[in-house]
Amino acid sequence: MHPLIFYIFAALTLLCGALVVANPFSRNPVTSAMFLILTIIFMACLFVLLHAFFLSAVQVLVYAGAVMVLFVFVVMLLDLPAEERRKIKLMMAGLGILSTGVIAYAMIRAVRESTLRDTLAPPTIEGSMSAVGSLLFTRFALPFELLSLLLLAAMIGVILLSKKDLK
Amino acid sequence: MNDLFHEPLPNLILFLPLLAAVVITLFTQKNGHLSAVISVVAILGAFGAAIFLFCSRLESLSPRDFAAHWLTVDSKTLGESLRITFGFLLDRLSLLMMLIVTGVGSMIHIYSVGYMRGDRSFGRFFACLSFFTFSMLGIVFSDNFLQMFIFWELVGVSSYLLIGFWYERGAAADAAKKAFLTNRIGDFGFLIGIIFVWSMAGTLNFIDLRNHLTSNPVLLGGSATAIGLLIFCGAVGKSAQFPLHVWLPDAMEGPTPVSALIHAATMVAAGVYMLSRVFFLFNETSLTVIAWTGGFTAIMAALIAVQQDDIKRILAYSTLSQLGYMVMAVGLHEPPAGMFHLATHAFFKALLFLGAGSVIHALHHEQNIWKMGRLKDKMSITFWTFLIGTLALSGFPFLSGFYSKDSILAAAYRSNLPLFYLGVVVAFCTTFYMFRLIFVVFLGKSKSEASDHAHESPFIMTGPLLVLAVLALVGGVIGIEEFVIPKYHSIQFVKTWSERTMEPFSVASTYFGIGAFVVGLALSFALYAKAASDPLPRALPSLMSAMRNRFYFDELYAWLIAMTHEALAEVASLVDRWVISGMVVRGAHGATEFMGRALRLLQTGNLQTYSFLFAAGIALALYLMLLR
Amino acid sequence: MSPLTWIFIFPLLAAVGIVLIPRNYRFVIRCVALAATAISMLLSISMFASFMPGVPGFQFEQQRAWAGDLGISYHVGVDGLNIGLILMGATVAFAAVCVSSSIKTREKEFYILLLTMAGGILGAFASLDLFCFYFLHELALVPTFIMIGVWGKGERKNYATYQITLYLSLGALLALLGLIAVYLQLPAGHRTFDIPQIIEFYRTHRMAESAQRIIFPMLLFGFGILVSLWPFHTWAPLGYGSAPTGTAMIHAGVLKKFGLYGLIRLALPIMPDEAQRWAVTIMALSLGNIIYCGFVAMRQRNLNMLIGNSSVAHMGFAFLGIASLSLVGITGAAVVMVAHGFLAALTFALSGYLHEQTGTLEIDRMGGLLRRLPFIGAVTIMAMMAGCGLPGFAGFPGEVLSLFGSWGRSQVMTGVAVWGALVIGGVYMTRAIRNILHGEKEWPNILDATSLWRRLPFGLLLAGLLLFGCFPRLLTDGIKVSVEPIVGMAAGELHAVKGGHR
Amino acid sequence: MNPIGLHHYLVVSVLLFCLGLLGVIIRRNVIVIYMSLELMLNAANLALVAFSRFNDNLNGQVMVVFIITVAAAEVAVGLALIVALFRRRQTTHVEDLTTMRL
Amino acid sequence: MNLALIVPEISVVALALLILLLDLWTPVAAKVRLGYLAIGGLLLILAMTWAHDLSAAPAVGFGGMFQADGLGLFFKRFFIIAAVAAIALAMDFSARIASGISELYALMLIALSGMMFAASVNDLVLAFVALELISVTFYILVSFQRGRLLSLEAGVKYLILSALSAAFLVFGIALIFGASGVTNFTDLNHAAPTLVLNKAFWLGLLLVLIGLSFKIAAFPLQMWAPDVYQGAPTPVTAFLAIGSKAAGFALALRILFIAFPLIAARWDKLLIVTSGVTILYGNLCAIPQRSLKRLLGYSSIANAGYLLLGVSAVSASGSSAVLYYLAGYLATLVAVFAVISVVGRESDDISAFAGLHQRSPFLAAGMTLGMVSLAGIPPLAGFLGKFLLLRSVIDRGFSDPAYFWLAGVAVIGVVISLYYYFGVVRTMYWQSVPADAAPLQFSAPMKTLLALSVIGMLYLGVCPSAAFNATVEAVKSLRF
Repeated sequence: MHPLIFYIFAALTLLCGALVVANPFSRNPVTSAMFLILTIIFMACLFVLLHAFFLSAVQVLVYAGAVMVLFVFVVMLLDLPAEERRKIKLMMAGLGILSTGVIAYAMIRAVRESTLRDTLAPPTIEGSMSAVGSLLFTRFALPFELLSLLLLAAMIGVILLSKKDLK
Repeated sequence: MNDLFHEPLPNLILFLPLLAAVVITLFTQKNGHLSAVISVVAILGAFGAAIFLFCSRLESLSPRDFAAHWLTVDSKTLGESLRITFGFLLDRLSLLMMLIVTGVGSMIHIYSVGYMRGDRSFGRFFACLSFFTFSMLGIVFSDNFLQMFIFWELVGVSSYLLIGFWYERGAAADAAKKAFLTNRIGDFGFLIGIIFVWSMAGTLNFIDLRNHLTSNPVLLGGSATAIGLLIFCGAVGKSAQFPLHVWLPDAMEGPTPVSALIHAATMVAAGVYMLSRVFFLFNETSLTVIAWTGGFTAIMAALIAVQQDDIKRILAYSTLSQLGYMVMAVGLHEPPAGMFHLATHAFFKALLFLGAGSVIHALHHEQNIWKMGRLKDKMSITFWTFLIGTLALSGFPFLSGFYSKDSILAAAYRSNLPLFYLGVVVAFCTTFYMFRLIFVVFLGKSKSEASDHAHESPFIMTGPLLVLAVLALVGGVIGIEEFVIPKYHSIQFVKTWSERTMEPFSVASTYFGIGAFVVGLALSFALYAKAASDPLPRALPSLMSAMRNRFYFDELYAWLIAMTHEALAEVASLVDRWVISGMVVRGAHGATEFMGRALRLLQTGNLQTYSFLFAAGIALALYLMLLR
Repeated sequence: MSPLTWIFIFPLLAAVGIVLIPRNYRFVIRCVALAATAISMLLSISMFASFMPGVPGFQFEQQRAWAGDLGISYHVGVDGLNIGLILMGATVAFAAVCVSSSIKTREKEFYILLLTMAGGILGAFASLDLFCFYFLHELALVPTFIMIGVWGKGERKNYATYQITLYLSLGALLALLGLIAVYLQLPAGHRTFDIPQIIEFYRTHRMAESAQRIIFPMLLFGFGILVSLWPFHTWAPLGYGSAPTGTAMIHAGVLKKFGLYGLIRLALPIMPDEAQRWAVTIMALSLGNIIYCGFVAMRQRNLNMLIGNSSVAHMGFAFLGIASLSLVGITGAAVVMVAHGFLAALTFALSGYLHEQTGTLEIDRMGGLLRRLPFIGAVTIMAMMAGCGLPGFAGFPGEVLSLFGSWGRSQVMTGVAVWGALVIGGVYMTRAIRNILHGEKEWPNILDATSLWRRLPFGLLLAGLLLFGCFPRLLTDGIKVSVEPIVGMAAGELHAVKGGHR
Repeated sequence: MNPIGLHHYLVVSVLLFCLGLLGVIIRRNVIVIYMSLELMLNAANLALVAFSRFNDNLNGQVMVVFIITVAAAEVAVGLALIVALFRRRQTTHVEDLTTMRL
Repeated sequence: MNLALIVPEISVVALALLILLLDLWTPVAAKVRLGYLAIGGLLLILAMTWAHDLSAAPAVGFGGMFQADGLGLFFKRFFIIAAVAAIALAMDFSARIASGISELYALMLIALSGMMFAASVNDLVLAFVALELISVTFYILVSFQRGRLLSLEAGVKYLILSALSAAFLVFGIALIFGASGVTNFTDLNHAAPTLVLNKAFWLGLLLVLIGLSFKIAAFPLQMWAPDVYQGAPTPVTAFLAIGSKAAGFALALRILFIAFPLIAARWDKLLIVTSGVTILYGNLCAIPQRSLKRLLGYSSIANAGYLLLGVSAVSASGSSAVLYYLAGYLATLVAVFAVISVVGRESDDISAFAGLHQRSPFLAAGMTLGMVSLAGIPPLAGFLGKFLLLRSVIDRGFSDPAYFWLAGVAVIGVVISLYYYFGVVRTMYWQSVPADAAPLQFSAPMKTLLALSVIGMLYLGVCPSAAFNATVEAVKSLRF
């Protein structure tokens, strides 16, 4: 596998990610959502490079497909206007960038200075659906079941929150 | 040490007046006459017991000390020991003093019944009087320093109560306060001295101390002078020596019997008594200081007395001056002479005060001598007794004061000539101002309405005058001096009456004294026999105004106190208000609250701020943990 | 059960009992409060009478398991050091309930809190377990704050409440840190909050110097704040000036002694090195109390502020005695504690009475009261005199012993303290008498305390002052025996006791 | 060019994470903020998958499944909440959500 | 799999589902009474937990993910009691919710089950899922009064910030997983010696702790607490303040002292600083506060700081003190929230409490005791809790003076806190009742709740033995 593929997808992922956060041309939430979808898709490509085939599919289906559609749907439903530019607080933004920069710097340094297994061993396991699935139902059965509870709670919550009868 | 209650008599003498005071305070205060009776009976009982005790002890006069532990804090393991007893030390000194206090006291109690009749707080007066007697007797009997200090303070407070007896009058209340506080300043030195003595000698008992000092004369080491002077401070306060003399004249605001009892006969004598009691503690240096202090007080007070117009103030300054004599005697190594003078002074000065009281009583509380005059005819008993007192005080030969004053002058003549001459001048002044008083008040012309209508006081007041007059007449020759000088273990009055009477005339100093008397009398007669107002201020304006104004001591002290205590108090108060409770306490409080309000501004309610602060906090944590 | 338990439980039980009484049964509430404190006073008197002063160790001891796993047990007992405090405390509590008849609003709550205060502090003094000691004190402390806030007087009462709350809590917590540290300094097998055991341990072992250096200042300043050690004193006059009478009596009289008691009982014996090192500093600070607060008292125009400042000044003598680290001095400090308890309670009771009658506490607006109030006036004079160290009142032996004790440590400072005791104290007390009682002002509408019932509290407190003033051995004989080992431990090997040996 | 190692993925992941964080900080529309949060979660996912691959261990991938599911549920609830809020306030801007402050 | 291990959790979930089901057949008016069912069921489950033998060795199940031990049991009981109180408060609160009271119960029960799982977590994955279960349920609970703008606003804030913290948590878990290759606490503990020097691991653990600091409302993620506490419905605030915070501590204790005791000992400085800053922040900000619930939000931050004292001591006594303090905090907060829920119907501004003493002495007394206990004054639970916490901190102080400074900061914090706690008491006792004050409705369950919590405070303050022993037993499964 050529490193270039990685670099291309990584660059695209980061670029689209950056455009989600700060698009110089548009502050429309829809644009952000669209770039988020792109980010997710490029990331799915990176997953593929990492042999996580099942996850890459899930990423595209669930994230790009379901979650993001929900976002776009809500944005459309609410018919949100773009953020007004004039309100941006430079000081706030500057400080935000500064502290984010510190965090990024610290994290990258920490990662670079640490001893991690960095050589790519020949894959013994593939992130296939069956492999992940069997783990899910054996070792991770308890959190998995808990997830169902979480979804139940979310369901109740969404129903309650969207009920019309406001008081 | 013997058991305290083994011997009932001293206990009886001491506690009878206290009992009277307590009973009156608690039960009979409302009933003035009953209170008076209780009080008088108590002191007469005490006097009787005192005479009995005196007679029973005449046979063997070695000091006897019996006591109970009052406060004992000691530990063998720690090597600390503070034993304070409550005891009775019976020796010549205390027996004599006991007689004076109870005897003169009895007279004054009786006199008071007449003098204070009709006062709203008749009962309270006698309670205070009895309480004072108790305190004074406590000093007399004390066998150790701290006990003495305790009663010393009690005397102070009872004099406070008596001076301020008419507390509605601002002047009286102020005078009481002043007397108390001035005494306290003296006590300050006294207490430090006591602590000092204890820390050096380990005991406070007089007999023990004397024994320690006898066996080891350098026991006090280099501190001897300091200790001596500190102890002397007590006497300076109580006996109103310079520079703490200012309270005594003001104390004349109290009822006159009080002035007689406290400020003439007993309380002010306590200082001299104490000095005699602990004479063994003083070294040369401190004795010199004592002598000069006494001498200076004597002359200063005598000079001031010359220009006073208030009958009681004249007597008060006279008292100061005589106390100076006594202190000087102690300083001249002659405590017996001091005690002798103390005893005779008690007789005649009490007499004079009571006489003055009688006058004041008759004139409805008029005290200015220039508004009296010609009282001789209207108040003959008062006049004659007063005259006897004056003569005794002035050292008229063969009267009591003559002998006691003479023994002091003789002592000065022997050891310190400057002080001797000073003493003679004082004697001259004494005669001068006393006869000024006699001439203006009793002789001459009547100078006011009141003095025209004056009449003699009742017998209950004149009776004590007569008794005291007798004592003032013969006090010098009954052997007091011999009694005080502890030469013998039992009293053997070796001298005959005539020996005693004639003894002074063998010494040169005596003639100086008589000379001073004659000159003083003559000068006084010349100036005041016919005067309607004082001629001296016109003659010597500045000196006289200084004397009239008591050499500005009060003003000086007022200034001193304002500069020191008031200023310090003001500073402390300001510091307390502005620095400690202001800056520090309120500051800390304010800063905390300010920080709270400032920090709270972070809580803008805006998600953006929150997430930024989250990030900042995380950045900080990462920086600290990973990058540093 | 030990009578000690009953002494402090009775007021607490009564407090609980009053909770159950309907609020309009005012008379019943007051009777319950009176009965409870009277019983505990009588018990304490009988205990005092049967106490054997010469015997070392604790008497009337009682120990029960409480929270053994935490090293806490219920342990009460008295020796010479605290028996006087308990007697004083119980008397003051009764007197405080007596004078509280002037409280007319929310009596129920008032008595609940007052009884909690009384019971709590009596328990604290009876406790021989550090935890209970602190716990019960804190229990007594908190009602103070509320009472000042609710029933206080003067326009500054809110500020006073806050200041006293924050200040005293800071002190108490600092002391708590120190007490916990003491506990933790014990080696694992010996960890206990039992005071006798702790002291016994340090009799044979020496606490590490490094630990002493941390713990001693914590205890000193923690307790010091509670006792209004200069310069942490500003809460006291202000707080007392605003507090209702009963509260001020119990707090100034009894509660405040907690810190001193703790210092003597615990800090000195177990941390001798630091005690020696700090002694001169404590002495200097005590002069701050005696002289500085004396001066401040001279300037006060408000009676309660004056009394408050003088009360602070008196605490200086206790500190002076403690700083001497000598048997005489600490005995003196212990006597001062008892004496000042009676005295402070008495003076606050009096100022409460005067305030009630005249409606003011401004000294300038009083004057001439003695004529209309012969009884109260006489008691006031006596109290003021006791306040400036007059012999015959209990303060005198205490102060004198403190001074005797401290002489060996610093002659100059002792001298200055004597000045404070005799002169400065005299100045403000006689000035107060002059301005309040003497003079010619007429007061047509005020009443003296004539009934026996109204006189009782004053009489009791005065009796306490006089009794221990005339017969100090009633206290000192016991105190001496209890203080001796403390001083022995505090002296360590250094044996720094100077003066007073033959 | 060096072979692509774990660090490369991690740097991408960290950068993406911080981009998301930046978005949370500087954007004012709640929905966009929410999207930025999804970006952060995705960054974590990327790291997990990379670790999973380089550690030769599927646990990381399972974790990603959980994260995606949780995120989905969260998004559902969150969006419902935002819609409910919008109905009341007609806004999704954070500046307008400061009724409670200080 | 060993289902017996999770019987209490299963029972709670079953109870939640049962309520959801019964809701369908219950008439609207009677739905509130489902609360009794929930409470009864919970009490039954609570009683059931005593069937477990504490002395038995910790039992691990579900692929090593779940560890039933003393600590877990302690926290489970704690959470159940908290939930009982929250549901009781909710029953009283029902009048102010448009509909869905039974869903409220059910969601509380689901959150409870999440907390109970969190109490026994032995794996980072389960920890994440359990935490998210709690979080997601609380998003809904916080915004439950969706007719009230404040509630919705609080919900959104809680949502965004919680998600943000979750992102950090997840990234941290990823890094830990990456550095070690495992997520199980037992395995991590074995791997710890090799991880000590690994910066990526440090970063991971740090991020995980930061994520947890959100739940416990400690620095640096403490800002949300006042806003959310103020906006959320009172029963939810109570549950959030007690349950959610305790869940955070349960996880923190497990991660620090089961997974990484070695590292925890090295990170004591971090914990000290966090604790100190949190205490000061919470207390200082609370001073000028007028809204009582908001005040409790700040107070909750301060209390998180106090609790961190015990964590930072890195010792068994410290951790047991944390548990004891939490227990006392539970009793105290229940009393406080019970009063708020009765009095603060119209407004939670402190002025609503003016003269409460005259309106209801019982409520005023309950509130006073609560404030006194929060302020840490005997004889109530708060005092003993703080006492134990300080004890554990000072114990370390002799080897590291920084702990003495921390204790000093804690003391200053307590003193500052007195200022505002007494402000509340003051308002109740010496301000007059507002003229328009409506009469207070005070239902029997609330009375019982208040009485019980007061008894609890007193019990924990006066008879500490039993509870203290329980905490000592509970922390035996932690390593130091």
